[in-house]
Amino acid sequence: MIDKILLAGFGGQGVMFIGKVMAYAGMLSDSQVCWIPSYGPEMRGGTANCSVIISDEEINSPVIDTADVGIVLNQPSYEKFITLIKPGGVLVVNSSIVEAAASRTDITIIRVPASEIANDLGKANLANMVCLGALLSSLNLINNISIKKAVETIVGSKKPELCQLNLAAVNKGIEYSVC
Amino acid sequence: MIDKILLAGFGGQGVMFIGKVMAYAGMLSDSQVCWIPSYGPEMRGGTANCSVIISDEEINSPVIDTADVGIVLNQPSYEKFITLIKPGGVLVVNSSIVEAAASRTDITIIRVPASEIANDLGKANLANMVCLGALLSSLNLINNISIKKAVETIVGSKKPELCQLNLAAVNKGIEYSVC
Amino acid sequence: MDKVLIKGNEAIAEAAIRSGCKLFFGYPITPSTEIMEYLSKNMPKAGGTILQGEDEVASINMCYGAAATGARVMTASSSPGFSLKQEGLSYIAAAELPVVVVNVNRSGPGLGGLGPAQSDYFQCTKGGGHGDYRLIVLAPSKGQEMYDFTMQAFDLADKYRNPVLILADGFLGQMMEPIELKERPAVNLPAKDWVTNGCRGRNKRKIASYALTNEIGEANCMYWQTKYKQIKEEEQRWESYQADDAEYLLVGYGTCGRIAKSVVINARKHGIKLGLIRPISLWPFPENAFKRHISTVKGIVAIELNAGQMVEDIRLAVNCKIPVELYNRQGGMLPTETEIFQYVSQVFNLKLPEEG
Amino acid sequence: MDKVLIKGNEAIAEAAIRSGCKLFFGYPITPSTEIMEYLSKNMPKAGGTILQGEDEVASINMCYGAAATGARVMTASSSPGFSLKQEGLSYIAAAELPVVVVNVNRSGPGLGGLGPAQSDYFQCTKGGGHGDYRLIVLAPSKGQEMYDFTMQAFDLADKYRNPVLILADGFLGQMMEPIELKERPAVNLPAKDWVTNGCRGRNKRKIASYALTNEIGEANCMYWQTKYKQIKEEEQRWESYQADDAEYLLVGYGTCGRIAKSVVINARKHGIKLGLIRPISLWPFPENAFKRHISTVKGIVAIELNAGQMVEDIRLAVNCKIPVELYNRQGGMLPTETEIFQYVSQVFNLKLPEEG
Amino acid sequence: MAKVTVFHEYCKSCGLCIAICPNKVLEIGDKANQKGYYTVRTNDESKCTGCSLCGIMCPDLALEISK
Amino acid sequence: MAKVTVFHEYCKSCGLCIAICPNKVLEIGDKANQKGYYTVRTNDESKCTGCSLCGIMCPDLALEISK
Amino acid sequence: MQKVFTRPKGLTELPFHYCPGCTHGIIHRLIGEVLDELNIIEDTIGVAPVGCAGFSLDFFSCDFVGAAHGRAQAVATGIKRALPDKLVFTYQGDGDISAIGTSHAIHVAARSEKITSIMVNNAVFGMTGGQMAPTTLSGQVTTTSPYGRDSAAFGNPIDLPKIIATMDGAAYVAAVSADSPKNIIAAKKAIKKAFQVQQLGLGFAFVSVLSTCPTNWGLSPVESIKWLQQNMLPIYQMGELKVNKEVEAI
Amino acid sequence: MQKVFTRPKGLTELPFHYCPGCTHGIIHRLIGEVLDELNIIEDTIGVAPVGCAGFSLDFFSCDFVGAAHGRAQAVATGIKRALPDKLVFTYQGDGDISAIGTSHAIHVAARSEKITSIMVNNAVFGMTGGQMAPTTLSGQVTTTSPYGRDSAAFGNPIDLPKIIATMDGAAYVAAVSADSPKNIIAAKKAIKKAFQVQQLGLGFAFVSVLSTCPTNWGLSPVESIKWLQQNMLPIYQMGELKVNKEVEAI
Ligand SMILES: Cc1ncc(C[n+]2csc(CCOP(=O)(O)OP(=O)(O)O)c2C)c(N)n1
Ligand SMILES: Cc1ncc(C[n+]2csc(CCOP(=O)(O)OP(=O)(O)O)c2C)c(N)n1
Ligand code: SF4
Ligand code: SF4
Ligand code: SF4
Ligand code: SF4
Repeated sequence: MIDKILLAGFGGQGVMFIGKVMAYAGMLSDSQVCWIPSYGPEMRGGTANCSVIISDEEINSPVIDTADVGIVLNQPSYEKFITLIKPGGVLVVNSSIVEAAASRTDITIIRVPASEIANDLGKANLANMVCLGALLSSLNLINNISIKKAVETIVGSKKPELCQLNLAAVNKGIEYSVC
Repeated sequence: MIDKILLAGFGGQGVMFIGKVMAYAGMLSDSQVCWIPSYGPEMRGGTANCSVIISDEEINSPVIDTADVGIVLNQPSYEKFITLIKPGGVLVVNSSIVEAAASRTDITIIRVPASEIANDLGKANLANMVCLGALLSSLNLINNISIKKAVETIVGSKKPELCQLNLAAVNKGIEYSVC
Repeated sequence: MDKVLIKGNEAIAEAAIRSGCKLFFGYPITPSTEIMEYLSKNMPKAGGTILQGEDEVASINMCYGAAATGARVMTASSSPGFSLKQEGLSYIAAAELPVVVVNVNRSGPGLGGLGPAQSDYFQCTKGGGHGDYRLIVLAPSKGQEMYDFTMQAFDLADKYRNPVLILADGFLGQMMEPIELKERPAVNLPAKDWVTNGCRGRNKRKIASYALTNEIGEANCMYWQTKYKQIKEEEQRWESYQADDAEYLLVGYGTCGRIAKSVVINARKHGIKLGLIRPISLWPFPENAFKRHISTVKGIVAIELNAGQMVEDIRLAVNCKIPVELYNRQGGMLPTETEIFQYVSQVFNLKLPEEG
Repeated sequence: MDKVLIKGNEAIAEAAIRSGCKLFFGYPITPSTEIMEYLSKNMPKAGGTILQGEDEVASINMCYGAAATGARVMTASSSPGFSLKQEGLSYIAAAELPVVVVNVNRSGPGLGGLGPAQSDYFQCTKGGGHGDYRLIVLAPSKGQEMYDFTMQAFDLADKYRNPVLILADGFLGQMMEPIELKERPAVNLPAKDWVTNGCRGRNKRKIASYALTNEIGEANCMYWQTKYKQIKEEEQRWESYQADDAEYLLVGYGTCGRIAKSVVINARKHGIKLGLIRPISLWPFPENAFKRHISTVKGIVAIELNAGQMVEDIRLAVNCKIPVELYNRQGGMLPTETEIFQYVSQVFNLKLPEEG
Repeated sequence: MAKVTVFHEYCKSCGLCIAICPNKVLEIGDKANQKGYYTVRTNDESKCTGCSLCGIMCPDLALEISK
Repeated sequence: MAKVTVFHEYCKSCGLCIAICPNKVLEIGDKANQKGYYTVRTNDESKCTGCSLCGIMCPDLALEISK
Repeated sequence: MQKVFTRPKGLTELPFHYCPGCTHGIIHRLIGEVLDELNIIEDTIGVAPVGCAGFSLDFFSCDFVGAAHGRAQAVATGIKRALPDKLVFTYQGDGDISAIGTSHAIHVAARSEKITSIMVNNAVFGMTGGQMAPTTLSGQVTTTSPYGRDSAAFGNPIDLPKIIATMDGAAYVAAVSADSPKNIIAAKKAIKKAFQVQQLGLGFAFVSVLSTCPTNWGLSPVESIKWLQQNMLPIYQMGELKVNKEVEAI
Repeated sequence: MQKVFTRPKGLTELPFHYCPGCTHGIIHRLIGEVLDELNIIEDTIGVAPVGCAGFSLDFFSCDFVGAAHGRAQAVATGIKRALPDKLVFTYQGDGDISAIGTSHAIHVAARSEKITSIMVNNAVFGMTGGQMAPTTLSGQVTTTSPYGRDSAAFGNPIDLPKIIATMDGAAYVAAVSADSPKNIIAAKKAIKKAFQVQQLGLGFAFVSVLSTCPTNWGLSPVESIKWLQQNMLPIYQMGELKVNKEVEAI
């Protein structure tokens, strides 16, 4: 079993962070994982994106041509990455800032007003975690338990309350997931 | 026909210069020539030496393992180079400053009090030219005519009188040559 | 033992610390900078010294000085910066100083791009600097190897008194994978009885790389060559996968090696007898890995992130007895499994497997 | 036309002036310094500019700048200094700037010695710098070729917009031979419509070597490779001597090439069917020179002043179909005719010729 | 009477112009440009004196001032 | 009463000692050493005051002075 | 109504790729205005560094050459020696010119190369993600000085203009800042003079400009300006550090 | 009768390979005496340059490392960082340190490396046969300035000690000369102080010594001394150019 995940948004929206959380979640549940950032001069105030592979077998080729699922947090990313999701795949969209024209019918597009939800939770920059929650049920090898462990190892140790907030955001997101 | 010539002495004794004169003489009489200096850190205040090849055919290998003839202007050079003369070859020695123990019988050693002669000519640093004169008759492809041309092209143009002096020294040397 | 999720560059840095590396001299350059950044945080805690040189030339020569005292020392850079280290590396090799160097290959020539590449293969394996010297070159293909090979590099450097190079690429440097932080293996190494650390109670020593005469120069060269010969005999390293019964072989190192492995697995599913040889030591090139296959293998495809460099060493290793084709991507691009698989089937015209 | 007796280094310098080289940037190093010293005297008279840079890195980058304006420019150095130019050369190749570079090879690695060597062969032919680029490399074997090849180098550089390297050795640089000061041959070269010399009356131009994306990077690499392919097809150069009916071949370039020629002449006197192939272009390596001999020649001996580098290219050129042995000297030493002759007879056990 | 024009595609919403304007003419708007930046807009143009301080501080030449 | 000793194999006949000696104690001799340099010698030792100026100027440590 | 402030001809239409609030853009504009006002766009060749300004080749209307990291002044020397009648300038980050480029900076001044160099000092290596530069302030936190720059181990920041000003060959040396309208106007004057010095062939002209790096300083653009004013202005000697006689005449 | 002047223990017995009258030898002796007097022979590692002093490794009694041309100070930095309690010094020609080595000279001072550097300034590249160095005087004829150094094209000679003295990190900078007993004694004092500064860990210590090159100047040893006195002494700023507070205490 394998999950190939694409994550994209602005620098500062915490794209790399949710990638790390998922990779950790996979690792803590003894799957093979690898987290691949995109890097380069485009960085300069541009979009940030990374991909995560979670697998129950050794991960040889870490090159993702098409992904099973993805999360996009802003418009440019949506346009750039919607084409890279496999037919039958799932794409979570932060509908608060992305107008997702239903350009594809062969994949499930989950629209989550993540920014609003995050604002309600009192932390605008938790939109990423909300979207992560919305994607969870579409993943084979990690779930909200492993995510909890992951968030605790990464954030928790330092600031427990922040940890709670993050998990709250995840749970809000889960409400939007396809079951 | 080919002349392989070794020349050695102190820096400043004009070793490189007589090498150049012979090479020029060869060139002006349409022989193939090549002049090979030794260079390196040993230079620092050490001995100077070079070799000259004059040939009526294309000179391919310019590497001299043993020479037909040679000139040594100081003691260290004498000891270093006497072994490198082919049996039957000729070695001109500046006997004014070199005590040439007759260490080899299979070669002709021409002892020339070159420094004295040069002093008599009024220019101590002409010892090199005197020795060159002494070697001339042992060479196949250059003679005092071509040497005259060579000296004139190298020195002459600039200072004719110096040119005369050089040739005078050569002629003095010739008196010592083996006939 | 539990694992940490860190970048390949960080794995190299952590391994250096745990190998007893006490000094690091470097100059930032993408995509290798995380090595220096990680060490800036953690080297001091470990009682080591990290210094950012004014440039790569300074850094490599600082390594020369530190190594002369017997301390374990490392530097890291990427292609353009690595080019600037060539004179220094030649001096280090000539003075026989154990220094570990990392080159996280980015695409060139010139300023090029930051993407992963293997375009420095010749520079790294045949000597980018002047004179006949060799670096021992290790090519990791995953995070754990970034860690393990770095530890081995320090021991190899001390064992042979020779600079050792870790040749990675931007992809391996930036990717995060779970790393097991193994302890440094116990190996016994020759005593460093040659170091210049002050001559208290012994005769003065010198470390230099010049030859006053050509005769001495030749003697030195011949001595170095015997050392290199020994390394060639003792240190060839590679991974073979499904090679024994293989009719066709993929050969790739680093990132290409792991992608190629996927291709082999996939091909085997389709009943194609494809195998993999993944060179680990690029110098010495693992010629021994190929010997036993020369009679059995029908064709080889080299997978490289360059215009075709290692392919020459493969041809020499098989004594030109097997056709060696090249499938390559350049400029920072990576090949996909599918691409490679298609190329292999096509070049050796194997019947294309049915989908699925 | 009458000749002058000058050093090989001076022949290069004079040829540069007569090729319309208008700028020279260098830094002294034995045994190449006479090039700069000669130009310091004569370049200004010829209306050119000579500048001694603060080091080799500065010098090569000054060449980059001068070449960007379309002017003919040259630099020269020897092994350690040449190593320092590697990053700059990679940039020059990537920016496709015509620059002529001279490396008067001395023995390495490290400070090494000043004697003649060919130990920079790999560095010069496979790219001592980062990335997949190539220098066109010409190897003269006598004073007249130091002169002629320098003139050709400037034309090749302009024709292909590529750096061209003259690879000599200390022996060739220091030796004096009669040189015929030929006039610059008339060749028609592509217009330099790419230079950055101020955009008066045209659109602005830029000269750079970066790739913003991996896709662009790959496109660039592929473009360069097509250029290199063309050079490979059009510019292979070599001298064959007594090769047509040869049973055995000597292969050597530069100084080794001329020594080898003496050996061939001598061997023929003894009725041994020995021939010579003297590579002139080291990159592109003259593979075509070997094709027609593959079926007829029984054995090859490569003569090199290094630990054995070109020997790999020879093996690849003959597709490993002929045994290729190596006779080499190192560290500044030169082989004598006798040595080589003895080695050849022994390795192919030919009966040793009677003396005389 | 003066006028400040915003070239929205050049603006990166850095706010340096807002901070420098003595007359609080500028503010961050609610429309994002192609790049996704919420660009500045003028709230009350009449207050603009054309002093050009905003233009001088703008790193991206997103402002043009007329008088 | 002082004494200057010349280590002939170290002397390179540069003459700096001769030039500096206030008492003209030193002169170039007529014997060449191994390297072929005509080394310095003392002409009249009694004139030596042991001021050591020659030693200070000698680049090759060919002189030793005692007092 | 007519335009009192608009884009100078010295710049192309291409939007800058710099981060929001990065004052590289302000300095670009000043140079663009100077090229424009001196009417030298068609006679000037610029040399770009490697750094965030590495892509500035496309932003200026004049010919441009991209140099290797730190080599801009060597490249500019080559261009100027080939085209003595053209104007040549380098645009370099503090890392580019005062770390890897140090010896060129010194020797260009020593030789009094007739070129103009602009150094943009943001106290970090920006392009590579905010490492320590020779110009990083004591105690300043960067990714390679995570505990703050330790002067005992790494020394105090280099003040390159101060060093260059001590050299005969430097005809004009100024240190300015891009933090406020007043200073930006002064910066423009200095840059303009630095080009005029070259036009008159008076020698090497050097202008250092203090600049922000919000991204790597981890501050907002507005905070960054304050940080520069509070921390950098007091440390670096500002003003015209060297104005040789002929230059005063301008 | 006892020896009042003899060979110091800091030097080996090996005769110098320098040309007759070359004052490299005098400077070697002074360093040898200092190593001896401070009793630090066994705690010192010297770094040799590439140049005529490239073989000095054999002349001193302490451990020695041979660096690449111009890199002695980088190598010394590596040694000192590895062995902070040992004494490390570099011995470099003017070409080695002020041409190819420039950036190391500047940054060693900037970082205030706790090392001692001795620069031997003979106004030419000696080892390679007398080419122009950054220190070559205006009008001076060398093999690469055959018509005399043209300051318009190549600039005026660099006065490195003067530059280094302007930098915070330089604790002690002195410019001395090996031309006369008086100056040689002063040179010795400066060199000794430069080692004491390092012993006390006060910062970077730098001593430049004017020296002769009879061979490449084409003058006799005695004429060379005069040439140095008449031509070099007036040009180069002499004396203690930088003595920071702690150093004064010595
Ligand atoms: C030889 C080499 N070394 C290192 C690098 C990596 N590098 C690129 S830009 C840079 C420094 C950028 O800082 P700065 O010059 O201050 O310019 P900024 O980006 O801050 O404007 C470095 C170290 C490189 N490209 N080449
Ligand atoms: C990288 C490199 N470039 C150039 C050289 C050649 N080289 C050797 S010594 C030297 C300069 C010597 O002059 P200086 O440093 O003044 O010392 P001196 O010989 O005058 O004492 C040069 C250019 C070299 N060995 N290595
Ligand atoms: S010690 Fe003084 S007096 Fe004696 S020889 Fe030397 S210089 Fe002359
Ligand atoms: S100074 Fe020394 S080397 Fe020179 S002549 Fe006198 S004793 Fe000899
Ligand atoms: S990283 Fe810093 S210097 Fe570079 S563009 Fe962004 S803000 Fe400007
Ligand atoms: S060349 Fe000059 S510096 Fe070198 S040893 Fe001879 S005199 Fe001294």
